[in-house]
Amino acid sequence: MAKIVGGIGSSHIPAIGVAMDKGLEDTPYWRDFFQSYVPLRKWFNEVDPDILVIFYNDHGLEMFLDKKPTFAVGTAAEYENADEGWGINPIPPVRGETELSWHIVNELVENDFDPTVCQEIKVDHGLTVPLTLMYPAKDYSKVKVIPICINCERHPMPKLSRSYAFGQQIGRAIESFGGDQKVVVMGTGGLSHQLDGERAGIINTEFDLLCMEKIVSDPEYLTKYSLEDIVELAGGQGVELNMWMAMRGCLTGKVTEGYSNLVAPISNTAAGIQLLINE
Amino acid sequence: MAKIVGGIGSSHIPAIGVAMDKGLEDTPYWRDFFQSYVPLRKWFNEVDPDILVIFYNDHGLEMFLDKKPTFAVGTAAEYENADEGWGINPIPPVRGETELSWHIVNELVENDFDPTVCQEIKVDHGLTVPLTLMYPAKDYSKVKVIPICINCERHPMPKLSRSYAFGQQIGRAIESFGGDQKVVVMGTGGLSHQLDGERAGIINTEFDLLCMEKIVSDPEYLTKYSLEDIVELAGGQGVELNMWMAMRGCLTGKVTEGYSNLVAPISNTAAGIQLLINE
Amino acid sequence: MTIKKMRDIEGTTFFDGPMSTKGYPVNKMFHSFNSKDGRDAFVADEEAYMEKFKLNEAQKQCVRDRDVLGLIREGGSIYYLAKIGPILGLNVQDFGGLQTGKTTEEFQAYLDSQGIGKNNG
Amino acid sequence: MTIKKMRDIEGTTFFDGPMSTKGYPVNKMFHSFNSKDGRDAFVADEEAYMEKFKLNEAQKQCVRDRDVLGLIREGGSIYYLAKIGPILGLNVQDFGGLQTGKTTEEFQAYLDSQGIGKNNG
Ligand SMILES: [Fe+3]
Ligand SMILES: [Fe+3]
Repeated sequence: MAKIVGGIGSSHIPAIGVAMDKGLEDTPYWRDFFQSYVPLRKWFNEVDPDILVIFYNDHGLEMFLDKKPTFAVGTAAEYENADEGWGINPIPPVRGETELSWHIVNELVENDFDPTVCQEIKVDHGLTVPLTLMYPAKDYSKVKVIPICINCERHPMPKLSRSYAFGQQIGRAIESFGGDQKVVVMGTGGLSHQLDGERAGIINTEFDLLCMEKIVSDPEYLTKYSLEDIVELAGGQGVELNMWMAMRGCLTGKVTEGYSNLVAPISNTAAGIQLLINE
Repeated sequence: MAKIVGGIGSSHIPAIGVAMDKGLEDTPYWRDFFQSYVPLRKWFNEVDPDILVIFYNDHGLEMFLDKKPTFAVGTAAEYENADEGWGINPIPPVRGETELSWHIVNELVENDFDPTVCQEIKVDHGLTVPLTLMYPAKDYSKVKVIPICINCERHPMPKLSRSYAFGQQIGRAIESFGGDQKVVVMGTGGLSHQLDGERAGIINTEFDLLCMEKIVSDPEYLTKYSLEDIVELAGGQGVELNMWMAMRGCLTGKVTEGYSNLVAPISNTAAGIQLLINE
Repeated sequence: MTIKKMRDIEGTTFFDGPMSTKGYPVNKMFHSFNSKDGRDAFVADEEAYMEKFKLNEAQKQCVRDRDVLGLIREGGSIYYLAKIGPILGLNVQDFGGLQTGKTTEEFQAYLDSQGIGKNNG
Repeated sequence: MTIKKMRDIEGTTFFDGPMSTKGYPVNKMFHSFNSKDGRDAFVADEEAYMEKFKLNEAQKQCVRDRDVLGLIREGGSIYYLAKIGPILGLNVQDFGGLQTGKTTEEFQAYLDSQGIGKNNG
């Protein structure tokens, strides 16, 4: 059976992509952030996963308001990135994994989730930045990626409890898939930040640290927060915590922390970096 | 509070639109079918609803496989119809109802449904044919329409139990909406038919009559059927029963049958026509 | 691999995930027949149009042969592939006949044999 | 009408359904800035481009004034409207300053004051 060996929490902001494009990793502003990926990548390279499931949100490349899914699951054999207007260079196409994707979709629908199923979508920086952080040389042609998109742009958004349950169902689906594939799941985005309004710029590292602690030991605890609570505590875009909850939901075994750091400010955000081992 | 006064089950096949375009309503082939709408329209005109919620499936106009929702809810102020290649004349734009639509979406997401939310979509014959059957003179400019689309084209599709629960949640949302709007819900499509394969042409009027009986008195009974059962019993496209289940789910009061008929063959289908009064 | 296999029902192909992966190019082409431009371009040069949508050779041959059952086997969904009907002057009864080895009249007679409710007709 | 009202949080506008209805034209315009063609067309003739997307007068005036808070009030979502940033040479710290009445340097200092984890920097 396929095995989920671990989960990674990571920021996905465009500025990271730009910094990598420009080779700024070792500048004072970026050094501590990129240093945090050294232990993550060491583990990741040793695992050398066959399949990478990436929970992300689409910031306006593919999932526009005309037809906006709450949850979308990619089932394509390949995904393209594209110009988003931010000045990040689009990355080469990402390989998909159709078989496991369809298995996940089947299990989701069988268990009363209502995903939008995507056979042809472009993936935005929410996915490409974390992918590139794992493969800085962009040598990701071997790994198969399953993009799973969660609405974080327009209320109503899925509750933390729903994203967690969504992840749990996906985890069960993966673990019931025949074969001996090694799977890593990524929850991307966050943590505390607010881009808009007179309150722009708030960061709440105390709350972020609480989230990173609870996500290891007691993720259910976090489902007590409504998204309005999250906005109040962690800023308007703090709702990207939903992707971390879905990632954590996938880890159905005994979960321990392999690495953890919080670096702020990275652009307008507190960037959480976390490795969860699933046994 | 808004009040759901009744539900209507109706076919939505393109051939009906073509027959109306060509004025064939009183020909031997069509007479019994169109006669069945006389009592329906009498009731409908007396009710003169403010809002019409139409459960339909999209047969390949807007919801293509590239990004295919399990459930999609329209929240736009207007919807256009368009050429689908079937030779039906596109109908003039349909008015939407943004406020109640958003209220429905809020309540769905709050209660662990995962709809795709549509602020700009084209609606296909699955919606326009039933609408035109209610307004044969196309004088529907006064009514506000909420399109709700269910995947009936590609497996996995929502189970009958899920579509029924989806309808129930929408019914509760509508009935909790402030105002004194009269609402009618329509479940469209079906009943038994199969368009593809060596088994094309099967119709099962016995099963259709059972469905139409149970949908009045005991809709839960029908949730015992898997979609594979439905395909076996009612043909590959018999799964459009999902829209009838969602419609029935909306009716949270005491439900009685106002009218019922089954006419076959209409094109390749058995056409169910049913009025359910909700008190 | 353990993707759920749908029930075996004679003469019936479930259009499920794997079929939808297989048939994506051909369904995308049929989907383009929503627009008059798409229909006209297909009529003008079928081969070039199929190439544009990257149909595989088996799918192309089924289109050339107007082989409906073959198209379904190659991942075509009836919802999209039926959009070729109006281009070829075929309705869903013609499609029914083509798939069941009947003439259109025989297929219509089969439908009629299952009829109900046409008392005033 | 009884659409759920989101919690009152000072300086924060929830981009919810009614806001998304109000802001649809302006967000659709910003969304078009994904493509170079869209960005170039906007730069070439802002007024014509806004008209094409049917912005209302209030929305147009906010665009003319580069009034970010105004755009949010008129239904703009930060996710889409930020795409005007690179066109105008503004990054998200500039946006932060514009919205909070700070210079970009002051806004950056505010961010820095909440910093953590930059020990090797
Ligand atoms: Fe983000
Ligand atoms: Fe249909």
